[in-house]
Amino acid sequence: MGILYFIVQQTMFFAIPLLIVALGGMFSERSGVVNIALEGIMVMGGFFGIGFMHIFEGKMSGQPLLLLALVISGVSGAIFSLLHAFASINLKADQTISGTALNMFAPAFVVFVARMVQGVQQIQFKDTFHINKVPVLGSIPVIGPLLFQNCYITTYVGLGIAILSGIVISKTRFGLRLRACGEHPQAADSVGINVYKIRYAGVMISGALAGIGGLVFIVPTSTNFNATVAGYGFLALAVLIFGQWRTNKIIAAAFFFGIMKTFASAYSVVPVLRDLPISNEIYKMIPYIATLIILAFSSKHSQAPKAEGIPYDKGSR
Amino acid sequence: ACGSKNNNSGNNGNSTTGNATDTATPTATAEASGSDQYEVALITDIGTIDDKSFNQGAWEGVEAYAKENSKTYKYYKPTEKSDEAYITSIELAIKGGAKIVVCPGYMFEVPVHTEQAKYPDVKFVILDGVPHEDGGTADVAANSYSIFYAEQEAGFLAGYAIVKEGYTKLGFMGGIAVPAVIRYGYGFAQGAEYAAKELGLADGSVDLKYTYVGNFDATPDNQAKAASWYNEGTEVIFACGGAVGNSVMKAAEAAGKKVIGVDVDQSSESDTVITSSMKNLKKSVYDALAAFYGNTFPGGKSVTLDATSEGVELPMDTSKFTKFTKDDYTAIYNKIVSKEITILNDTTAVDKDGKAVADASGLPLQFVKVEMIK
Amino acid sequence: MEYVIEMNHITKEFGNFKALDDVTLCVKKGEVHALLGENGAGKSTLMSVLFGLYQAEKGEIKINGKAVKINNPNDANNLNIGMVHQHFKLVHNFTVLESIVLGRETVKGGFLKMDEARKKVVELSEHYKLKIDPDSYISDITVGMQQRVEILKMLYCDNEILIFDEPTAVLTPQEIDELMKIMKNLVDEGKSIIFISHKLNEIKAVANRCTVLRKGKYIGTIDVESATRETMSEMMVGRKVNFNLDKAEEKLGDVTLKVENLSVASANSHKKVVNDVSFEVRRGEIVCIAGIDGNGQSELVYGISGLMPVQSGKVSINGKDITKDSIRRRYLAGMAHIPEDRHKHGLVLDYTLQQNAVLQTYFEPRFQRNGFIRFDAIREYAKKLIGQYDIRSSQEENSVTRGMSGGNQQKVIIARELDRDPDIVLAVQPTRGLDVGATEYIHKQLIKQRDNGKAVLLVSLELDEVMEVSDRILVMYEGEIVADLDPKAVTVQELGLYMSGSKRNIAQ
Amino acid sequence: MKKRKFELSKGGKDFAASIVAIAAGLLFGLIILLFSNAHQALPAFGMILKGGFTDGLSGLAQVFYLATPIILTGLSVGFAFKTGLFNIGSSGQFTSGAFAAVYIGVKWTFLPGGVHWIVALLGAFIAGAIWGMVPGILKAVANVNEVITSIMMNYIGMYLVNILIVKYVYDPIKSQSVPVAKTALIPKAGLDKLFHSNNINISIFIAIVAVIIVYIVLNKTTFGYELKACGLSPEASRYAGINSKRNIILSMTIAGALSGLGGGLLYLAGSGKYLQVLDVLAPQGFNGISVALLGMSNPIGILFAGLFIGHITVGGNNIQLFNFVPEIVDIIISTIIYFGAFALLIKHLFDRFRRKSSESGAAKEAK
Ligand SMILES: Nc1ncnc2c1ncn2[C@@H]1O[C@H](COP(=O)(O)OP(=O)(O)OP(=O)(O)O)[C@@H](O)[C@H]1O
Ligand SMILES: Nc1ncnc2c1ncn2[C@@H]1O[C@H](COP(=O)(O)OP(=O)(O)OP(=O)(O)O)[C@@H](O)[C@H]1O
Ligand SMILES: [Mg+2]
Ligand SMILES: [Mg+2]
Repeated sequence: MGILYFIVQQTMFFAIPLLIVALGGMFSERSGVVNIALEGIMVMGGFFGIGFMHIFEGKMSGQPLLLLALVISGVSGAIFSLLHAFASINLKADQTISGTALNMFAPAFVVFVARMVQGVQQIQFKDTFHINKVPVLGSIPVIGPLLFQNCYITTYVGLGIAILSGIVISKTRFGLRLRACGEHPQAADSVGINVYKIRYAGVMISGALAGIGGLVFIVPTSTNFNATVAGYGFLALAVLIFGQWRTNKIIAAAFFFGIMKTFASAYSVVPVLRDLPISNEIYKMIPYIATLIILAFSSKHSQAPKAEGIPYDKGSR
Repeated sequence: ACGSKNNNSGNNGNSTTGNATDTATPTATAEASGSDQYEVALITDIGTIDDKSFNQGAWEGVEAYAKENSKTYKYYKPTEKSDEAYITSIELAIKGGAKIVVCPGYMFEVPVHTEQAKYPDVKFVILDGVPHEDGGTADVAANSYSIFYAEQEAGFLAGYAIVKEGYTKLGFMGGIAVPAVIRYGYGFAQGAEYAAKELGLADGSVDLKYTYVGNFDATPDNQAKAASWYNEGTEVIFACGGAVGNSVMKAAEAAGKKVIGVDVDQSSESDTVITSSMKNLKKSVYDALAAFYGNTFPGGKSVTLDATSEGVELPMDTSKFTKFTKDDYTAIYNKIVSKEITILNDTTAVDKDGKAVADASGLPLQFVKVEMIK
Repeated sequence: MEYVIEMNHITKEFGNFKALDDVTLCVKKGEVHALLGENGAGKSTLMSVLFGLYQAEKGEIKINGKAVKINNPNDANNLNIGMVHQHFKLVHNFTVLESIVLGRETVKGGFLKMDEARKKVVELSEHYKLKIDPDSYISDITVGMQQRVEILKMLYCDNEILIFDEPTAVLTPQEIDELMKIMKNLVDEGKSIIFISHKLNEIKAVANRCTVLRKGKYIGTIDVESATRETMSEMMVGRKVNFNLDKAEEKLGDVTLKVENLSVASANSHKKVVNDVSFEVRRGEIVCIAGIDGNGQSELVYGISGLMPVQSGKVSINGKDITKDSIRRRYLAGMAHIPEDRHKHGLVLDYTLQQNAVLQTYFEPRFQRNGFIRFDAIREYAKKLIGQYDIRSSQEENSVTRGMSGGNQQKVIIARELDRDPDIVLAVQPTRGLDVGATEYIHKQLIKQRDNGKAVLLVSLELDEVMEVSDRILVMYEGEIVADLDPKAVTVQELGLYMSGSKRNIAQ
Repeated sequence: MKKRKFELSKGGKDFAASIVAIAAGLLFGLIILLFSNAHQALPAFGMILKGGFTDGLSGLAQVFYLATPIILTGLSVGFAFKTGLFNIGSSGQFTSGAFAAVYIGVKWTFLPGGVHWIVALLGAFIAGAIWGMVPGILKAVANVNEVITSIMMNYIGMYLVNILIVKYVYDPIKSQSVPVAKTALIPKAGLDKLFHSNNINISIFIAIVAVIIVYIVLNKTTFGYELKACGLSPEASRYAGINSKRNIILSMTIAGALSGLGGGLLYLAGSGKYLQVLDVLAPQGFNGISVALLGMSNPIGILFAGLFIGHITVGGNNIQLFNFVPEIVDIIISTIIYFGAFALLIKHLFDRFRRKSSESGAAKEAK
């Protein structure tokens, strides 16, 4: 039982940032804009969030600080993503261009600023956010240790974002319009929906979520931020595709990947796995191979948004 | 051609002194001599200067000496990890006025060998390595000085202290199996063994989980691995791999367990750092620079700094031991200095297939049970 | 005189090209006003200006006598103007209900309130007899139903002025009749309708007045009742049009295409959309597959051409079994294919005209040597086709086909397919969306093919075309061939009965 | 009446747009420099511009050395782009190629001198091809999005190569691959003497040959005609009887082979570079995306883009003399790529300018 709790708790640390960022990607792509800049936006979000913590940790601490930092990350991610939105929506450029540019720009910019301001590239933060046990909820049998012990508030933020995303996409006016813009922008335009505005909104939501995801990635993983999110932005992109651009499948994909990654690093807690004659390095490959195999059997019908990647031109027919 | 036309308008009055015009002349762009000169240079290996570990330790030495003695100093970052890139960086440093170049890491062995011959007037300090030709044997020129550290002794101190402190469930998480890391691990296991023996513990009563994670980074994977060890009962992990430590500390914070830092004093990184297994990078670099400016540069030599020369230590002032006292520390330290204890450090041992052993499972241990996580 | 719509002196330019040049359109309240013109005359553009999709450079619009500015479809909507677009604007993975409410959602705090919407949609659909299933996905419903969805979209927001841009191009005769009735109902309720069509008999049937455009210029407005088909077409084209094709007696030869017990499964499910179909096409005849859209005609052709795998059965050309052959081998066996969707299949839109001219022949020795393209040969070949088939484009053989007009794009395909001297031509709706002149030209080409002793399999939804061009009609209904008819011995009405499944002359 | 007028060709317009983008990127870099240290900004900026020309021929050698692998990964990405595929897996292909080259370089010492390096490069070519082929096959057969499979293959390649290095070519003292045999190094053909540098060898010429071959394949052959048709319109190519599945597989395979070759060229360059056992994806693969975009997926453009990035990377390294971090070069390059997004706009401006002038010309004629 203890092992199970541990596996679930650890899985959260992998799955939640992937989930948040992939959901961000979903908003952008379902509005019709491919966003390969997730990695770069995560770096930016992480930078501003951690930077904020670094500056204010003397004045405040605990969950309020973390929540405020999340807001800062989200806002900075959204602002940074405007560059992508402008190039892909207004300039109608190939959407890999600005995506690639942002991915390259973010870490360079972060290193540059960090060094200029504090001389050191790493930005230190003090972790006052870890929750050993959520009061009351943490004591519930089974559920308590599964979900409410050894965790960060970011887990609930992530789950909340997932639920909210599902609702926004399928139950709200905005969601309906967003989907229309990603599938058939001319149709949306013909009923008076401003495709550009909706796409801006989609990209900015993806920026905000990727920014938040950047911070959520770093907090449980390290004690400082070193201008990188270790390729998790690209993995989130993979989770998005794996999840067929649909909220519930993205949740499943993120947790699948999270569990696989947890086993790959923490297989030694499971006696059976530890005794298998399989090396560390092979365990590390397993999540990727497993994903590949599942994809090979499950991708016959792609549900990619039809107008994804195609700039919308009001005049074109 | 660029700066020449509008160099006056380019200086928008922010510069503090009159020498602004000096640097903005066209010749300044053409010749490096126009830029400031830096006498003391350090080339980073592929990590950064602030890696809280190896590069940083060396850099702190450079900084400390240069500041105290008002020398100009600077570090350079190579474009990539290759001999030629290191050579390019060294030459850039020399172009920038370097008289002495500090090169942290065995990666510099071949580049320094090339450059010591090419620039006999420049001095080279190489840490953790000795200049040699590609595939050849050690060849330390008169303008080079090579420093090794007895990491096994630092590891020994940490292993000894931690078992004395009362911990018996230990972990060793190395970054990559490079010699220095291996030596730390060997020493750690032997230190634990020695303490267990002193304490009269039963055979195999100290558990030691042992692995190399494959990188020097803070990643969720490393955090998860450390967390899984703590979850299985491990009480202390010796995090021996640069930023890997940051992930281990994170896991320790969550689990309420302890971490042993490496290379430099990492106590400020996290409250979970009980002590750090240090090699005295800072001091050794400082001393080398002092010798250079005191005209006693120990060129042509390769030394191994160990306990006898205070090359290794535990920072007892910042350590958070409750039982293990300063006196205990002094006692064991002296035993090492007096060679009363022999610490094996054979990192080149090979098994029957000719593969490097590179872990502690081959050591003759009685009280410590090593569990290799492959 | 009281007009609901007055569009005065409208000029609209695309770059240097004047799509509309001083055009005037006045629509009375409660009338069906037809808008007639060749392809590219500017009909859709004029309507887009009215609907706020484009802004005119010059001119003014008055609605109910008041000058207005229509900057986007929202403005049009607020003026109670609705439009059914020539190319449907429906999202394939939306439900019918979602499609109808898109843009006019009822919400509470941002959340959709679909129940209210559903009630209103069901009421409307019952009132106007527009049968729909609100929960079906757009991709699953027939074109006819999609059109009903488009109409409901307009009615859903209580529009008074309704624009129908070529609504009949994709409908069956029965559906067209139904649509005419609906339009009359709407007009009776006091709504005003602008109706765009190339088909003069439809205009005769339903419209009160008719405005004719030619090449972006206003030609005139006439009373439909007093005008003849001939005068209208003359106004439209600027010359007399010959409505009767001269066709020689057919001289039947050997069997070229033989289809035996062919079954094809749908792309998404295992349902048979072509069910055990057998027929032959001989040299010297044009066989036409008639039927309501969505009865398996497309899949039948895809099965023959190899674009879809067949489930069972056999296809042979000139006696050679090609069922398992690759698409390329089928071409080499003597097949040509004028595809239904010229943008998706017929052309690589970003290739130039000359590159498209050799789409199936680039590997032949005349166009390549050792894998290297013989550019000169291809250029010469393209020039020959341009001359022979009168293909018009701005940069001749170097024009990128995406920028070419629909009619000329179709000509490129026809030239390429027919010039390969095929034994059997599969032509699927080769004149869809084309004007009288272009249609006439293509029909002549197909007949020429037949007269030269080749076989033609024509798939068409347009009954006029079916009746005029074919030598034999096969009617397809729900995946089966239900009738084999002689066009000279059958009336349009009868044909309609076969197509709707109420009659068959081939046993099950 | 027809009259030939001066008109920028499509390539010409692309080129002009690139120049504008480069100028904008450099300007932005200059602003950053001025902002961080106005005092030394101009000389440092001059040094960036001077790039590979700073240290005479040895600086140029450095440029070629840095450019060679990214020209090949750029070609790889650009080639796939042309055929409608996004090869984000160049990194893994590069790594597997590098390993194959090193393995053959270390182990197959029975090969004679003139042949050894060629076989090693061939090995790199084939290993990269295999790594590219997997996403190709999965896309063609199972319709799996190549972006996700390529990302997965990157990681699988990295971990697998780590395992293989340790198993076969490991130097345990340094935790990296052992040096390859001298015969496996790419010949320097006297260039090292000429350029006073150890970095240089004939690999830049190999890269140029690859550029030319890719150019010819894409533009002059029926195979290129097919590939581009598949990229531009998969459905129309299917209709045309082109075997698009085969072409997807071939395209990814060739793309992979090019990346693999890039890996081989870098690790056999004799620059003292060794395969590290490290959980980090090879950056050359991602730089390839930048190079391809900068070169507008045109092989010739990619050649110049690669050289340009090499050039200012050298400059960026040198500005450390002025106390600037070399990351500024990344900022400049990313800005240039970003301004590449303005290409459409710039081309429109050119068109409008041309139209204006031709209109006024026509007006004059009319008078
Ligand atoms: N967005 C556009 N850009 C450039 N030219 C356009 C555009 N839209 C329409 N045109 C041109 O304007 C002219 C009028 O087009 P329009 O679509 O209004 O014709 P139409 O009368 O509706 O023809 P059809 O019967 O084919 O529907 C055509 O020549 C067309 O090419
Ligand atoms: N999206 C577009 N962008 C720019 N120009 C266009 C566009 N679409 C069409 N055109 C221009 O409009 C012209 C005609 O296009 P369209 O398809 O409307 O032809 P058309 O006049 O209806 O001819 P046809 O009768 O042959 O169908 C083309 O030659 C092209 O220059
Ligand atoms: Mg048209
Ligand atoms: Mg139209």
